[in-house]
Amino acid sequence: MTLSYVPDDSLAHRLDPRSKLLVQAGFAAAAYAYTTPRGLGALTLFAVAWLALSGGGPRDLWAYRFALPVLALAPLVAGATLGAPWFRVERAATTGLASYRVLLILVVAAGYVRSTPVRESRAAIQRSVPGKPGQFLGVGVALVFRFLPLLKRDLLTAREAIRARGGDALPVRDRMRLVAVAGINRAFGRADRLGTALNARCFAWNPTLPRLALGPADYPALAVGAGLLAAAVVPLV
Amino acid sequence: MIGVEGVTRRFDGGATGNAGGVVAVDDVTLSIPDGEFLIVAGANGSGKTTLVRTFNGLVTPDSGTVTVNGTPVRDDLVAARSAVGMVFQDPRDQLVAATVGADVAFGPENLGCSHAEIDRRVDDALAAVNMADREDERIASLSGGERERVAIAGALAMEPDHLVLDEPFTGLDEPARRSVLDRLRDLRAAGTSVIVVTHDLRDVLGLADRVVGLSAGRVAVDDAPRGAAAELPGLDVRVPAGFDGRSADAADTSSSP
Amino acid sequence: MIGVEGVTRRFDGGATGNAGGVVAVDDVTLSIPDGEFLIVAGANGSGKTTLVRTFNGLVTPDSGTVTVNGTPVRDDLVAARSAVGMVFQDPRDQLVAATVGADVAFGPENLGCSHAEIDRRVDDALAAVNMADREDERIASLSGGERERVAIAGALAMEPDHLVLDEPFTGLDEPARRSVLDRLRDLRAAGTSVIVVTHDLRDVLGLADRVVGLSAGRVAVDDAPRGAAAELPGLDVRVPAGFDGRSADAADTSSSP
Amino acid sequence: MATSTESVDLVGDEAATNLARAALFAALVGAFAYVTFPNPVSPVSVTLQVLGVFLAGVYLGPVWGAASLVLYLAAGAVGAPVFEGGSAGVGALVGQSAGYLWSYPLAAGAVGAVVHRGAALRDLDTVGLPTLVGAMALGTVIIYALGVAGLAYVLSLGPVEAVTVGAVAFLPAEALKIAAAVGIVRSDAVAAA
Ligand SMILES: Nc1ncnc2c1ncn2[C@@H]1O[C@H](COP(=O)(O)OP(=O)(O)OP(=O)(O)O)[C@@H](O)[C@H]1O
Ligand SMILES: Nc1ncnc2c1ncn2[C@@H]1O[C@H](COP(=O)(O)OP(=O)(O)OP(=O)(O)O)[C@@H](O)[C@H]1O
Ligand SMILES: O=C(O)CCCC[C@@H]1SC[C@@H]2NC(=O)N[C@@H]21
Ligand SMILES: [Mg+2]
Ligand SMILES: [Mg+2]
Repeated sequence: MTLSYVPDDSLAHRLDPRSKLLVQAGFAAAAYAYTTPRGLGALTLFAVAWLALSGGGPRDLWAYRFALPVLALAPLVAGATLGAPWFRVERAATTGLASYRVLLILVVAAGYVRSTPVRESRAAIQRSVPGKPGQFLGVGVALVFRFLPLLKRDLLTAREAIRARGGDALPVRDRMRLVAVAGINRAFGRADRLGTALNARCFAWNPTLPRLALGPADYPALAVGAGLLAAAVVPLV
Repeated sequence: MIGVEGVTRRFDGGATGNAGGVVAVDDVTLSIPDGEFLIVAGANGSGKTTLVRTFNGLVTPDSGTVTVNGTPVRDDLVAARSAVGMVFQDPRDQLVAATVGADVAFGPENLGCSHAEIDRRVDDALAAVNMADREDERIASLSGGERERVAIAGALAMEPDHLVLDEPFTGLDEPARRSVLDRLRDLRAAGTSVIVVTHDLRDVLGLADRVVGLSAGRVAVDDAPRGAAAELPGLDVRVPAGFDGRSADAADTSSSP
Repeated sequence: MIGVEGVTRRFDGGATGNAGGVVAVDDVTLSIPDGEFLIVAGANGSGKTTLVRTFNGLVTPDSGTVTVNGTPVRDDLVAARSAVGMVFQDPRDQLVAATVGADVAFGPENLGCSHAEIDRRVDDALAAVNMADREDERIASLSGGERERVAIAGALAMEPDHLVLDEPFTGLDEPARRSVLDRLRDLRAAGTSVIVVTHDLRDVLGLADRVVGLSAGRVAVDDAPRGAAAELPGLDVRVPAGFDGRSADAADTSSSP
Repeated sequence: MATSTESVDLVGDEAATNLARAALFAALVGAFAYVTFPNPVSPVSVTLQVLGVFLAGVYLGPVWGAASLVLYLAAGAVGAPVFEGGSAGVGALVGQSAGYLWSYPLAAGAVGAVVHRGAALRDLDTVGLPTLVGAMALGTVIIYALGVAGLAYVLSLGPVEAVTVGAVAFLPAEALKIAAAVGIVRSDAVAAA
């Protein structure tokens, strides 16, 4: 299972993507500002509630399994020393808290991912970043979402084409090279044909932007995001 | 009106290809009035795709001029691209979004239409290809025929004055083929010019007003269907048996469900 | 001999697709003797491509068994792949090299043929698709129909016991189509079984020994051409007008050059 | 026509194709992120992402190569499953591998700038092997400099600890990826660019 958008009617699904992005930014800042047992304790409650409000649960964290070993091992590496006392608990504890805060940030991010379709993220980008850079990012992000499954399929069919014509007999090294080269070739062909399609369909810098409007639930969410950011700034001043 | 005057387009042979390259389109002159149903036929590699791609500036001629509604394409690309809708030979090349509705809306959005106008055009275009109420389906899960129809809807939603279809029937099953043919008939009746590129005229010869046959990039035939039918086999193009100006469908098939 | 016994293959709907997924091939049993010319027909999405891809193990059945020349495909994939040549539905999925000659030679090279033998096969295969003397052209610069022809040549050059062609005629011009049909006729006469997947039988019905019609993954028709012709329109497949067991070419076209 | 076309500001043919290619390479890096091998000497697993970063720089040049990796980060942040092992979300951009991720656009830009000696693309056949390898070595240095710094900062590790966890363990794998990239670039079959 990969982490991805899941259609649903949770509170988070009904929020404007911009509110959700602000909440995430506020949360990350707060987690860096309050990397203490008490601070992270409070933030844990928030993170778990946030994920639940987006209809998610522990299974969504499976996507982060590749991050977990690092987060678990880092405190051990930090605590270990080459000589007496061999292990310094306070160093390990500091890194342990730092690891844990990363985990919390990942949990909150999972809430955004499962509650926000591409189309809304794209609209948020195009409405928040002005001018051509916004249009580049918005359309580009939508194209990445579209290309990703096609590209995996291209790599797969490249492998099939080679197999269908007896390529199984070749050494692994040659097969890998053929698949990589054929895959990249197809991908280039795809990009150029897509470029042509964009042109034929009047691809413009100034299209009608997708609809996006703040609803009643967004104002409290924006307030929460702004509050977290403010709380993160307080210790600095 | 689309006007083509003395258009020539060459391609380099590339590093390992033919030394001198190929002349894909060679001094072609044509004029396509509004509301005409034109077939462009010819053997593989005779330059059909290259020629029609000059109509909206996807291919730039080496020499000669193409005008759309009186304006040279090179002077106003936006006008040419919004006036000439194009359905590519492979619909997989044409679809740019992840869902049916988003894909059909793509053209009108780029033209800067209002949201109400975009919604109207998307609804109309999808209805025209029998795909109403399927806006939220993912492109990836559609069958070949449905994908071809979405490609056609995407071109229709731009409400072009001229519609070019590059081999639109390959891969369609019989009901899909019939429904696309019906729609082309309606469009022509409404004053849109329809240009169908094909090497197999069995489906469309009965609908056409005129046939242009290409051979090695040059216009070798330019005639009404009845006259053209006699000359086309010389260009390696197949013509329906016993073609007599009636619907090619009627002449050619027995299996209308 | 290709033997198919109780083969079923399901696809998941994917994260946002249809909930239950689709049964693309549903309990199909078939036996294809050597030297038979078999047509597999059916509407878009009826499971044609999925079925023939089980013949050389590109698709693995969820249940049931496919045997090629008596050996189950799953026990000896290499034997199945050298015995069953395949032309994919989209030629772009099939071509692996940069130039025409290199692509056609790819299969024979993998079979370990001598250089002289490879040259002979490449020349023969390219001649069969009217592409002789075009070995050095780059694949990237070919037109649509030329690319389809190279894909067919690549399968011919493997000189397989069984040849599967998935909609091979879309995009071919008339001489190429005729030349490929002639070649298929010769192959059948020499004992190769030829399996053509299509939803448009106008070109091949006159050549066939037998027609299998699929509907929603199941075998709905399995008969000689004359008998099948009556039932196929019910599966949304078009049949040549007045088909009477003579060559479909003779019944359908007037333009034999 | 119902619409006035005067105000339509076309992206232009060249830029549209470049944008499509940038999106394509972003997706390629994403597909390569799925290819993970466990690393016997470190908890951070080896992925092929870096190979994609190199190829983006080589084939797209400094400007569009870097732009491509910016798209990669943006798409991943809003939920495309393009980060290590198919994960996604803003969290990765401030998490333990943030340094690596943020270094990718810079590294692709640097590889492109060295290979093409400036913003304009040159024919890859004229690029010598030392330039190619040197460019990717520079890219590797950038990725590890930022990656290790990020690791040290985010997880409160000392410099030696961070280098141990985040760099030493990977260097042999990077050498293989450079060799693979050279093989692909030198193969005559890739027709584009
Ligand atoms: N991008 C290109 N680079 C090099 N040569 C090209 C390119 N596009 C087309 N050609 C060549 O130009 C000629 C005409 O090609 P075109 O695609 O217009 O043919 P077509 O009539 O559409 O053929 P088909 O029926 O096979 O689609 C062919 O010889 C082809 O090889
Ligand atoms: N890889 C896949 N993943 C999911 N569904 C698939 C896949 N391949 C095929 N299908 C589905 O299986 C069914 C049969 O597909 P198949 O390609 O075999 O049809 P076909 O008869 O070849 O149709 P066409 O005439 O359009 O080529 C279709 O509903 C299709 O959507
Ligand atoms: O996607 C992510 O979350 C970032 C993964 C970073 C992996 C780094 S990049 C350099 C080094 N080489 C590898 O193969 N993995 C690490
Ligand atoms: Mg063409
Ligand atoms: Mg099929």
